Amino acid sequence: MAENKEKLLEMYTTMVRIRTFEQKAIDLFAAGKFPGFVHSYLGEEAIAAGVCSNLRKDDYICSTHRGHGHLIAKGGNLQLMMAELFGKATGYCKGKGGSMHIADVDLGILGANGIVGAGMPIATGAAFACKYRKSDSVAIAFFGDGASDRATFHESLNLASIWKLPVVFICENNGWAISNAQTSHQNITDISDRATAYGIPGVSVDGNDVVAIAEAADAAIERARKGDGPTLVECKTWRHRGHFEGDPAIYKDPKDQEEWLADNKDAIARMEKKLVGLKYAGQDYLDKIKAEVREEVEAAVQFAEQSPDPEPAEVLTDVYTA
Amino acid sequence: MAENKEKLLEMYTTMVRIRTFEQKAIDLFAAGKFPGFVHSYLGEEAIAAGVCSNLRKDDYICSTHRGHGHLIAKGGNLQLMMAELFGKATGYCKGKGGSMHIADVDLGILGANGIVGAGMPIATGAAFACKYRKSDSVAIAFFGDGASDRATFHESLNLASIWKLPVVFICENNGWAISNAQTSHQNITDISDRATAYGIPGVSVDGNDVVAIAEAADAAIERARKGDGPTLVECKTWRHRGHFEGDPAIYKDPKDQEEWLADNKDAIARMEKKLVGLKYAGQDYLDKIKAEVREEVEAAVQFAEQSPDPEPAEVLTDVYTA
Amino acid sequence: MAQMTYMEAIRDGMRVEMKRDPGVYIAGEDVAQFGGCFGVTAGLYDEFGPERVMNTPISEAVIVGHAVGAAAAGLRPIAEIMFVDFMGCCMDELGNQAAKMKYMFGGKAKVPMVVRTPCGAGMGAAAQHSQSLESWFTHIPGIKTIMPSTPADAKGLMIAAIRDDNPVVYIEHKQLLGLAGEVPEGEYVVPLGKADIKREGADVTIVAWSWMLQKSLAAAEQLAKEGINAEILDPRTLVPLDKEAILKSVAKTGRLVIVHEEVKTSGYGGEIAAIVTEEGFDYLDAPIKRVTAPDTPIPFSPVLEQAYIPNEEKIIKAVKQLF
Amino acid sequence: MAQMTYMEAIRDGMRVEMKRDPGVYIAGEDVAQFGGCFGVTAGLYDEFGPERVMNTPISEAVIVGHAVGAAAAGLRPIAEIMFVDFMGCCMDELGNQAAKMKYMFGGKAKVPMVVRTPCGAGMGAAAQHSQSLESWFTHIPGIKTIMPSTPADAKGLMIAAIRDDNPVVYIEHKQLLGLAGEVPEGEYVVPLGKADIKREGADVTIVAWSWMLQKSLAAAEQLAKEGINAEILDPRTLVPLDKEAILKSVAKTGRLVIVHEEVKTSGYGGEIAAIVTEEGFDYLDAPIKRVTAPDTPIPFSPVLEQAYIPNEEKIIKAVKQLF
Ligand SMILES: Cc1ncc(C[n+]2csc(CCOP(=O)(O)OP(=O)(O)O)c2C)c(N)n1
Ligand SMILES: Cc1ncc(C[n+]2csc(CCOP(=O)(O)OP(=O)(O)O)c2C)c(N)n1
Ligand SMILES: [Mg+2]
Ligand SMILES: [Mg+2]
Repeated sequence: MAENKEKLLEMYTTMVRIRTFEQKAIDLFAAGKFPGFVHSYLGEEAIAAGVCSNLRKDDYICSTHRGHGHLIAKGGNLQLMMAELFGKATGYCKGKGGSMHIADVDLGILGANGIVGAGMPIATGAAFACKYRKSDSVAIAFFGDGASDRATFHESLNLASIWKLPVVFICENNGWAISNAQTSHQNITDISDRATAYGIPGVSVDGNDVVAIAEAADAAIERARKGDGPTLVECKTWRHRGHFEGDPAIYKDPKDQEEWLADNKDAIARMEKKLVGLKYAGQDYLDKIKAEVREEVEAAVQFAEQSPDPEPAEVLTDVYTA
Repeated sequence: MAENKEKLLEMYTTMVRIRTFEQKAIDLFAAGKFPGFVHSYLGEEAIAAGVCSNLRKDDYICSTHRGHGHLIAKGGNLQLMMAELFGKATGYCKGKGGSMHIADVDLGILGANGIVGAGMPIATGAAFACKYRKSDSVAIAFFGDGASDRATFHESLNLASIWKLPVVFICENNGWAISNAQTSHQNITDISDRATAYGIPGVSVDGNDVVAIAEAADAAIERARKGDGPTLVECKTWRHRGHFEGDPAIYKDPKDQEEWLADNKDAIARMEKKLVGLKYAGQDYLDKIKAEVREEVEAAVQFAEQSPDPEPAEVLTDVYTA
Repeated sequence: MAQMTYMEAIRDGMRVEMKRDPGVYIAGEDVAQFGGCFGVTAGLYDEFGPERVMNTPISEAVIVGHAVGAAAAGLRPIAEIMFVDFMGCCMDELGNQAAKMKYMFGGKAKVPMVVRTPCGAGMGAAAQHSQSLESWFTHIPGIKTIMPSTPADAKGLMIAAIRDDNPVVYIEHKQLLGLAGEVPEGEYVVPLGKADIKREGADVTIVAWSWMLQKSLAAAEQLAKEGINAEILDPRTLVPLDKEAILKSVAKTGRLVIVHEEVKTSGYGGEIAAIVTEEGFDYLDAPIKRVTAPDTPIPFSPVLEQAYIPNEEKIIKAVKQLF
Repeated sequence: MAQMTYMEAIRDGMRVEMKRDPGVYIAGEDVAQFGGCFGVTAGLYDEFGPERVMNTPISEAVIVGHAVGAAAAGLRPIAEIMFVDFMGCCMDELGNQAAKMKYMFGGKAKVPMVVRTPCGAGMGAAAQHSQSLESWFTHIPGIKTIMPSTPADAKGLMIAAIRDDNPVVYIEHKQLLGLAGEVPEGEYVVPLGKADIKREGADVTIVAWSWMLQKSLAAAEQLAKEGINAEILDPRTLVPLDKEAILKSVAKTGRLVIVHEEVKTSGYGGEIAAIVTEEGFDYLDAPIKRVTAPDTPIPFSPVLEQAYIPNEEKIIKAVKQLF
């Protein structure tokens, strides 16, 4: 895979797209453009980009409260996403969902989720549907280190294992569950060790190495497509920001923070270096990508800003399917 | 411990008491003496007897729907238990609980439980209380192989581990969760392997060898008393009966059933052989114990039969503490 | 018409839809060869095979949670929760996921799933195996809640529930499983949201469902002998509720008694009473009475359990108090 | 009397009891140094140390479940669930364990524990972080349910909740956290089960709690200008409910409007309406009105959220319909 220039550039672009979108979202939230919670994905871009680089449109993902990155990587439309953050009628959810509930069922995106750990059973069920229909589609559940302590982690991995479902559990271990360092909420180092409890493979990879992630995910996804069942993949990374925007994250050691944000750790900086090193791209080309993405994001903001609010009467619709 | 004659005889007697009580309960239920569900502990006597042989009155246990054995081993009063099965006013719960809710808080018995897996969080909390008060008491959670798939297993073991609580998780792997063989509800052989997920010790022992169980539990309990945290102990055994009385258990392979009930597997028969072999007791002495226990159980039945029903107005009391 | 029990009717409803629609499957604890704790799914494993009737581990959260994902991905799961008492183990999956997905996604999802679960006291199963918790589910917008009281309704509502494109909680009563009655063959559908007058009468309206509907019918026979002619209205589906039918009946009788097995406080009877007080105040000639279980857990002892369960005597007494 | 915010008052209540009773401790997600998602426990870790203010993993079932065991073993846990919306993750532990233990054990257990949790919409937190689910808890015999609407009540009810020997769900409203008011110092106890007339009036009774109590007070000011003098009754504790106070007020005014933020169907307003219809029918000069959220999940967009939340305008309109 390290040899596949096109794929590497695609993953790079996806990471840049996520980072740019997230930086913009942070600024817009700080400027009071929309309410609610914004959980930034900054620093974790490699995971969504690496994993989703292996997915087809007919594969499913279940995302989290920190979901923008997954949606973008699965092909989500930036304009519809941004409009949703703004709560506009043109947003993915007509303004009814907001950041924590963006979804695009047609793209197999079964939603961000406000409930920690809630995506795992849903992905398990989507994977069941894939198997039931005898397709070779798969489902991905993204979730955090904190979520790996929840009820749903245990029940989902066990069921997926016993039913041999085509689902890959991607644990984004960013070191934190709000203010709790991983060491303070679980007594293990590698969350992938939890795979033992279900008799399924578990691997841990550098969560800031998009190629390593893509490779590990590829193996797990291929295993799933072949009917060999689920895999637990842990990606070790770092949450650049506070838990949500507005959290100053004083509980972080500034040294750790500095280390993780440095170019030799940051996923995007590392990828740039690699692309340049492999001569797959010059810096100017990468800058061009960034500029294009910036424009995309600006266009999304413009779309959102110019979109109308929903009609108040819309509060009553979409509760039931007729 | 194999050398401790008194303890061995005590554990033997406990096993006999459980078996005799359970056989009686089965007959009484079949005779229509009381309604509801009776989940028999026949075949699993060694676990309760072995584990509780290490416990003090100020230790806690949380039991299950299959709870009679645990209660007897922790010192529960047979008359009050039997009266409760009959739903009598003199029963442990004044007839309000029945088989699935017998408790004796004064003896540290925080109840049988009708919800599979519900005892684990409660035992975790009782263990927290022990630690909080800086006592060296411990709590035991009994639960089945089926329960090890539930939400509460995961959350309890993780919390107990991270808080280093004096709790021992005793998994009674009797091979079945109602009609589901262990192999069909989880993809692992040794449930003790699940300890890995929490960074705590896990051991598996022969669940029909009361001495092995007592030793494994002793080690885990001592570890807990010293403040070193929880342990997961799996005891591999076999449910002699159907899931509940009335279940013909046609899903069992008769060969397995025969093997497990044979004298070389059955915990009580094995213990008798051992006691006689070690010359700790002659068969006549063991028969005397059995006869005494039978009388105890008969007395309990008599007590229950002669006890009054609760007054209907009692339905309204005991909802709140004033 | 065939004569069958309520249990057979539920099963027949599932069978009809499983034959018609290959996307319908059943998952739950011991639902396959074992046929479920009460035998409701017996035979379906043999008929439809291991891919469509599947045992799960004891994992209520993922039983309901996986159904959400499977439904959103196009299947029509029937998830069984062995007792309604265990719904506390999967209320997030039901209330925050199944119920809200469509709305949160701006209408762009469909979650056609049925959660089948038995309720009710009467077998000495005590506090954690005897509850009736319907008002919990009715308090969650996005969910429909169904409680059939006869074999025919059990079948017709099951088919409607499976065909419905929304999450439906289908609550069957343990004491009704053996009740026999006429049941139409084939694709018999009882629409959701249509009440049924199970007995006509002019003096008082009794709204009751599930087991209490049967008890109310028995009470009505007694009352008739004493000259009180009760109309027995079975809402059948609590959400959607056929408000109009209730208001119409009360307009006729001027008196309303609501009977349910749930505990009184915050039971669904309160909702019905509130609706009638709000929208049918002028029809009322007397206070609205509720006959319900008391606000206590469910006791084990048969003596206490009988004192707990609403019965004919209490229904009759409540009705008479209105005259 | 000190001036403090509702949030400070909650904290003060916990602090007073933690000082008085060494068995009281706090456990929940991020409650220690971080001080909780909304800062309610800020400073308590520093004051009482790591053994009494403890972070947990994200494990709601064992947060509530462990509290049951700790309480049964003699402690007085205060368990925090970060949003009431997450209670679906621990309803078994609350409803089948905490609530029923005493009864199932024939009275021979005591489960003194408080589950603290914030509710309510108004901050654009959408469908899974904005709910009001009080009627779920009030439907569980064995649990008490408290919803303070002022800083003084927040403190006094917190102390009462901690001292109570039963499981108590204490629901604080996110929109009230910053509300300031007079709060008595020291061991100020507001007894559970005593309503409070927050405004006297003779023309109509408005029963409201939590944030809606404040909105009702504002509405009453407007109504007064138009010559309608509303009595505002704050039940403060939903279970136990001060039925007598409600009936007495309705006896005086003859009119009742109930305001709550929960969705309408099976909300606790239905229970109150049913009680008054059952026991105070003759007092009523007009239908009972409920002003509630609609039967929908909670939308994100501020425009929609404002349409969702009951407000002064809707309260005023409902009141006027009774005249
Ligand atoms: C069931 C549940 N409990 C608690 C929360 C509150 N909460 C939101 S995010 C979060 C931390 C999640 O940590 P992790 O899973 O590691 O994901 P991360 O935020 O680090 O991406 C918590 C506790 C929630 N939303 N749902
Ligand atoms: C939460 C919950 N789910 C399901 C049940 C129904 N049920 C009662 S016992 C049982 C099987 C339990 O298996 P296991 O834990 O192995 O215990 P065993 O019966 O073998 O002792 C089930 C499914 C229940 N009581 N509670
Ligand atoms: Mg994290
Ligand atoms: Mg078992």
